[in-house]
Amino acid sequence: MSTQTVPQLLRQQLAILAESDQRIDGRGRWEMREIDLEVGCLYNAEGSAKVTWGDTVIYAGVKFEIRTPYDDRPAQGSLMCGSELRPVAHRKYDPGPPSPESIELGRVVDRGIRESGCIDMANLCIVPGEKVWMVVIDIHVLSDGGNLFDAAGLAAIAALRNATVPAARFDVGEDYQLPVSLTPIMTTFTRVGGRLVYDANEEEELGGDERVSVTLGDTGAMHSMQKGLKGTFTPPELAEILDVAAEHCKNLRELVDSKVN
Amino acid sequence: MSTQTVPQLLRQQLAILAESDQRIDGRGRWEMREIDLEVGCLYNAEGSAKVTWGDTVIYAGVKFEIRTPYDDRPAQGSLMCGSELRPVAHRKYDPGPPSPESIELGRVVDRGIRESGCIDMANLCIVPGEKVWMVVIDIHVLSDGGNLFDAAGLAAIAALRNATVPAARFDVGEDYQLPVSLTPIMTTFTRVGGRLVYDANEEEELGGDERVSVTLGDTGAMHSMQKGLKGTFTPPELAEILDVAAEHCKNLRELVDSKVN
Amino acid sequence: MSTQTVPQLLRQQLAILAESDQRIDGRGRWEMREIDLEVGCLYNAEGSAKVTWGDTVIYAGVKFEIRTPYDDRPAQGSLMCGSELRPVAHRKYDPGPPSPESIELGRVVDRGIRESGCIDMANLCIVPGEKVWMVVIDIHVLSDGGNLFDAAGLAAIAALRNATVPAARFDVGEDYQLPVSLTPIMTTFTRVGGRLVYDANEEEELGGDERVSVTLGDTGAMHSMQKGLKGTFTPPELAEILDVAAEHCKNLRELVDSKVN
Amino acid sequence: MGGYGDVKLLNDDGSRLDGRAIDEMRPVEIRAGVLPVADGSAYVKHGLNEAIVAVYGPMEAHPRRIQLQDQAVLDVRYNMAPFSTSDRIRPGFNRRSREISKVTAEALSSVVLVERYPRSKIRVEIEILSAEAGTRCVGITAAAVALADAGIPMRDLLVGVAAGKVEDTVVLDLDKAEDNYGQADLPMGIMPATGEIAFMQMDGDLSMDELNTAVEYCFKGAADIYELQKAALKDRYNGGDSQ
Amino acid sequence: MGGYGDVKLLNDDGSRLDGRAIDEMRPVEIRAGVLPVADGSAYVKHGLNEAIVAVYGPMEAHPRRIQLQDQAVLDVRYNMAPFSTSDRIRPGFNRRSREISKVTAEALSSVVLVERYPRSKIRVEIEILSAEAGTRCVGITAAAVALADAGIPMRDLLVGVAAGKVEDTVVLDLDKAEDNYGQADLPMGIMPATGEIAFMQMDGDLSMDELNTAVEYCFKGAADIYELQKAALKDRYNGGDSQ
Amino acid sequence: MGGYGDVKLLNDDGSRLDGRAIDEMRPVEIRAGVLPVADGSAYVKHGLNEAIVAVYGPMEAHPRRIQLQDQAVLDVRYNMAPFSTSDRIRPGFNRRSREISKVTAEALSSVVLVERYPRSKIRVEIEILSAEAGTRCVGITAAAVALADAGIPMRDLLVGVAAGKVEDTVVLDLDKAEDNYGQADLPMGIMPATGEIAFMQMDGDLSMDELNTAVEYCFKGAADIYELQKAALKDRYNGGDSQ
Repeated sequence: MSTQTVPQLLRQQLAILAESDQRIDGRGRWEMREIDLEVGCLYNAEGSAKVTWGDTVIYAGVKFEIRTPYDDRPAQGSLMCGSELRPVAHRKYDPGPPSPESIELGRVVDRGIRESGCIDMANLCIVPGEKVWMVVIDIHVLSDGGNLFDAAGLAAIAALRNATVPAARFDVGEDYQLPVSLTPIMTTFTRVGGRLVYDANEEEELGGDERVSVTLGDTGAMHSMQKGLKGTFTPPELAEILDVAAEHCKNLRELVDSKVN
Repeated sequence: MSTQTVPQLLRQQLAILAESDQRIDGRGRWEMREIDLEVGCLYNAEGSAKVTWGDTVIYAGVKFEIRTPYDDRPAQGSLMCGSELRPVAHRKYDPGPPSPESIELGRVVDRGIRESGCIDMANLCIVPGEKVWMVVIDIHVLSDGGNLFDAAGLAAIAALRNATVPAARFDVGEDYQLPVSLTPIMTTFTRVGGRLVYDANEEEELGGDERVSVTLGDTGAMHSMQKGLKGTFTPPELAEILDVAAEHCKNLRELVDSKVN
Repeated sequence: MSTQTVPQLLRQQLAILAESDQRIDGRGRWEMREIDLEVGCLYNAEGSAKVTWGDTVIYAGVKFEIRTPYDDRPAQGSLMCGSELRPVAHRKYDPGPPSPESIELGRVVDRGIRESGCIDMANLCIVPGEKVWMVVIDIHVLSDGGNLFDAAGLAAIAALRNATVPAARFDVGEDYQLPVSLTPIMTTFTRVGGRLVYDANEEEELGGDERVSVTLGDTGAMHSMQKGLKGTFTPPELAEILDVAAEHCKNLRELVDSKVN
Repeated sequence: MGGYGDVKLLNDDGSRLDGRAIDEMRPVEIRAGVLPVADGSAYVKHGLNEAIVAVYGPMEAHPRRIQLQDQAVLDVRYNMAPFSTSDRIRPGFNRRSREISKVTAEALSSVVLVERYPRSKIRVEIEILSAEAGTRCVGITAAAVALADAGIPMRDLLVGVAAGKVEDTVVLDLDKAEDNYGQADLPMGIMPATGEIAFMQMDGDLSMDELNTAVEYCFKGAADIYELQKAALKDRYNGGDSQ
Repeated sequence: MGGYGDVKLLNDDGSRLDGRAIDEMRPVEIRAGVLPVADGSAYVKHGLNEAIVAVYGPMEAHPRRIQLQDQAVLDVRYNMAPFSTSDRIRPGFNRRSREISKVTAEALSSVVLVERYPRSKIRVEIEILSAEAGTRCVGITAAAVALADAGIPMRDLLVGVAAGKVEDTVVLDLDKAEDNYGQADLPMGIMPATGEIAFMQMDGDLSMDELNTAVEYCFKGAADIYELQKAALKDRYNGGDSQ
Repeated sequence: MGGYGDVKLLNDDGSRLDGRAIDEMRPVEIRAGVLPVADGSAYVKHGLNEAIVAVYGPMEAHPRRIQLQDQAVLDVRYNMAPFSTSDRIRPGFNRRSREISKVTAEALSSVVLVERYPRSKIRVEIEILSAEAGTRCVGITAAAVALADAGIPMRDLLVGVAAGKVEDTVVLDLDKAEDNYGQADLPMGIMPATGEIAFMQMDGDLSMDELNTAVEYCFKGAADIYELQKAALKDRYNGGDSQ
């Protein structure tokens, strides 16, 4: 399904549904699809999670590497989060270097986690000025059924909360659980049929407009926002979705809590 | 304007004009377009220049990096000159890896400066065998109105003569002006309507043939030459343009002198 | 000759020939084309060979570099074998990054040599834990007239057996001949006209099917095998070609022996 | 965002280190039509940031697979010149510039009347010559002026402007120190005539109340820049700068 | 292959370190139809290896220069996820994955009835999520099931399976230690119904006799995996897993 | 150019370190038709430099966007084999080889009758097997012979030859030491029959008088190489080397 065919019929159908406050798969405007979360599912990853979110399937894996710290932060480790949006995930994805979509996904998830302060970089120091841990989160999308951002964000934080620092394998002490003090959660809203809805599915994304993603921390503070795709929104619309976001973030955080520890 | 359309009508017009010793913009055969030179115009560059040469606009910026010297020259710094011919500069340029045109431009400007000996690499040593300065000149073409070579060469040497070595920022002493003892100048001739002219503009390049660029030093010695594009020339033609080159180099060197120090 | 034109007429002709046990160039089923081997032919290579095998022409050059050894093998050097299948070699090859064909060729030759154990990596140690030699074999195909694998394998081992370790140039002692204790030889069989033949030429490859390459060591043991291209074969066919392979490997090994030392 | 409270960013009188008030922007200067061979162009200096934008098109979109049947494609490149920052940047795109190019293209597509030019392409080349903090916003401000200078029809101009948080205080238009050591950054792309938001990113830590203040400051700043954009275009059509 | 005899890989009773017999495979688990948006898909766990394969197509082959006039092109990518190994792998293709992709595509082309779909393309995406040893074989086993799940007609299923040599003994299905310290590895792609070989590589040191034994073990292992493949497909058509 | 007077490059009798006179070339050997599958080919040994060139075409130029409506495109690649220099070169193009490929293509386009083959492409593949100094000139000399061997019509053959300056003395055909430690290098591409210059580069330090002498030496050297080129082609047509 190439970006060349703008699906006018689908857009019309979505607009008609929206007039009577309906969605194409029968959900309410702010209703989430069914999701499943597994943690610790990847043998060679130090932390891992599999999220099945409607027709979207995403794995996140955490690996650790030892690095020399940056000169200006000799006692701090680092974090890197990348995403691969490979051809396995959908007919529409081509092989080749990382697409802008793939880069945006990784960077938005990265900012949500990094800015929440859930990982204290000082906890990742091994020998100040010499050796620190770099935590690498790789997001691997296997099936794109819509709303990759929220599924990827959930997989990433769940994989982190499940992660063990492999100190023994690197000969720098005993393994220990990666300290993750907070659970930032992303929620994404998409304009479909003229109004913003939560958790758009594949068809809604295809016939929809702009997307707004918000990452909220445990105390309800915002840690990242990202508006993407063509379209605009207004300050009152922003206020409305932030209220909905708060509720969903709470529920999803409880889901993560129930699966780890 | 793709290379696919060979502009036969333009070539005929240029040939007719040449028969009566005329050029398409009214200039004489060896006449230069109006030019403007600003130095020190870029906030974050350690040396900078902006050249407006007819419809051509080029910035050059000088930056410094600290490197380990080469084994066989432990007390010598190094110089690097690169050019970016990006899509901003003309409808005809595509994004992507550096084009052969872009590489040639950077390398020809680099050779003119390097071979003139205007920078004594021994002056760029900080700690012999350990730390030396690498001077990096980046040529950034914003508008290609013809004769990029001469405009780029002028911007590069003007930016160098304006440059301050940022020793303080790198904690290796106090800032000082980069010693530049000479002012090599490039002049370029293009076959237009069957004869060589100086400083071809965009249309003349489009309907013209080969290009010959010569860099002359303060004493009149040649430091670099480059013949490019399809076409040939004869030794007598070379002798003729070298005479013209000498005169223009002198004037342009005076322009640089008037703007720095 | 692009992969787009599947040469049905050629396939038919090859099938008809095969019925009467004939080949397109008059050879017998297991007969090799005429070959020529030169060693020590490249001035700047530390070891070199040129193989002319029918219409196939391949150079192999050996260079040495000094590296830090791997942590888990502090007293062992390393070996790298790469191939360049560049546009010079045939109308069908395009410029650009290494093609899968080029990568496969290099890796199969590499495995044949590496797995034979002909080079004792312990002989490539200079200072344990600090400096070891890396032997680099570059296979440079100049003319692809068919059966690149066998010609490349032959060029590689001949170049190795001809190689001198350039210790003096690197200031780590005196030059000495690279110790190469064995002479692994590759033989390749291709399905042409429905049956497997040895040493397919360019036309037979074009109108043929799968390829099976076997590298045998001095004692007759197998060190690498590779099945490539579309097509299948059976265990009895494998047994048959292994017998033929043994005979050719012996003869080719004698050819190498006659050219080195 | 970097540190939290470990660097002093506000003076005792509540003003900022460079003397600006909490809701005061750095000086802004805008010129249209600064590049001779482009179809449209603009220069923006915002604080110590400097950006030049060239627009080419509409032109045929090729290769054909990038064409859209019912609208123009905006082909936007955000590029930092190697000498635009304190440490030299290696030429070429990186992950950061690719993300900014993508979201900037999407924001500009929201204001340009792209449906007027089906199957075509409009190239927008954003070159950052000097970077202080907030270059993506400066690029958006300049791109909108360059598009208008090229005669591309738009629903409104678009203004790039940011607010942020330093020492637990919301401020307009972070400068470099505030960006490095502040607590939050909220770059926005605002259509002042309609009050719509076409571009928004955020990182750091911001409560709902702080967000409201930050958005309010951004709208206020956008209104001021909007006037400068319109003046630059007016000046250009009145025979102003063509170099 | 790595060392030769310097690591003990067989117990005194002739069994292997993990207790398997010489000709015994690691446990294998196969599921078809595991990815919602793909046209066909499969999951295979073989020992600690885990692979997921998605198939898309047949679809028009573009760019046109990759089209074949009389058959479909199999566009196969073998990719190891960054977290699939002990040391993280940088994303993107490397020489090893390109070679495996090539020979896997050629092997699958030998069993798919490619002549049914001239000028078209069938995409086969092999993703290795966890690697233990033998991932190329696991990928082939999974790819064949995913192709069948997508309804692509084939002459037979294809089974990936390997034999090898440790401590001068031929064994079926090397695990990680055996792969690292063994003397030979022989991965094969076998069509169990016809007894044909569509895929074969080998490295190490193997006499003719040892090769015969190794091939025999591979055929034996392939017969077992074949049953699991068919069961997974049957289960899928009987309303089994669609994720 | 490297040093200035710090290395002795001339003997006391005015001859050069390798015994050559000031205006004497290194030995040159030329053969045509050395590669079986190319449409034309040539081998040139010049001093210790060795180059082989293959020519393919004229053929259809694709992709179509590289076609010229009224002439053929010369698609020239200058490539140094990894083993052609003292330190191994990583395979693939670098900035130097791209520049040489560009100016070589432009020089050859000036002698080939490209207008005979509109919309087509002629591929010229220059492979440097051993490099001593002056490889770009050797590549040009070989390319001209290979083009003629392929039957491509040309206005004249083209000869690559260089002069330079060592110890303040102009000399013909720099060898490696002279190239490394000399004061100037002037590689030229000369059409001996017409006296035209199709290729020229220079770097170092050269007065106008010195330039005149250097050009004169180059023309002299070109005349000698021209005879060898013609002899190689004649030999080829008389049933000489086809490998």
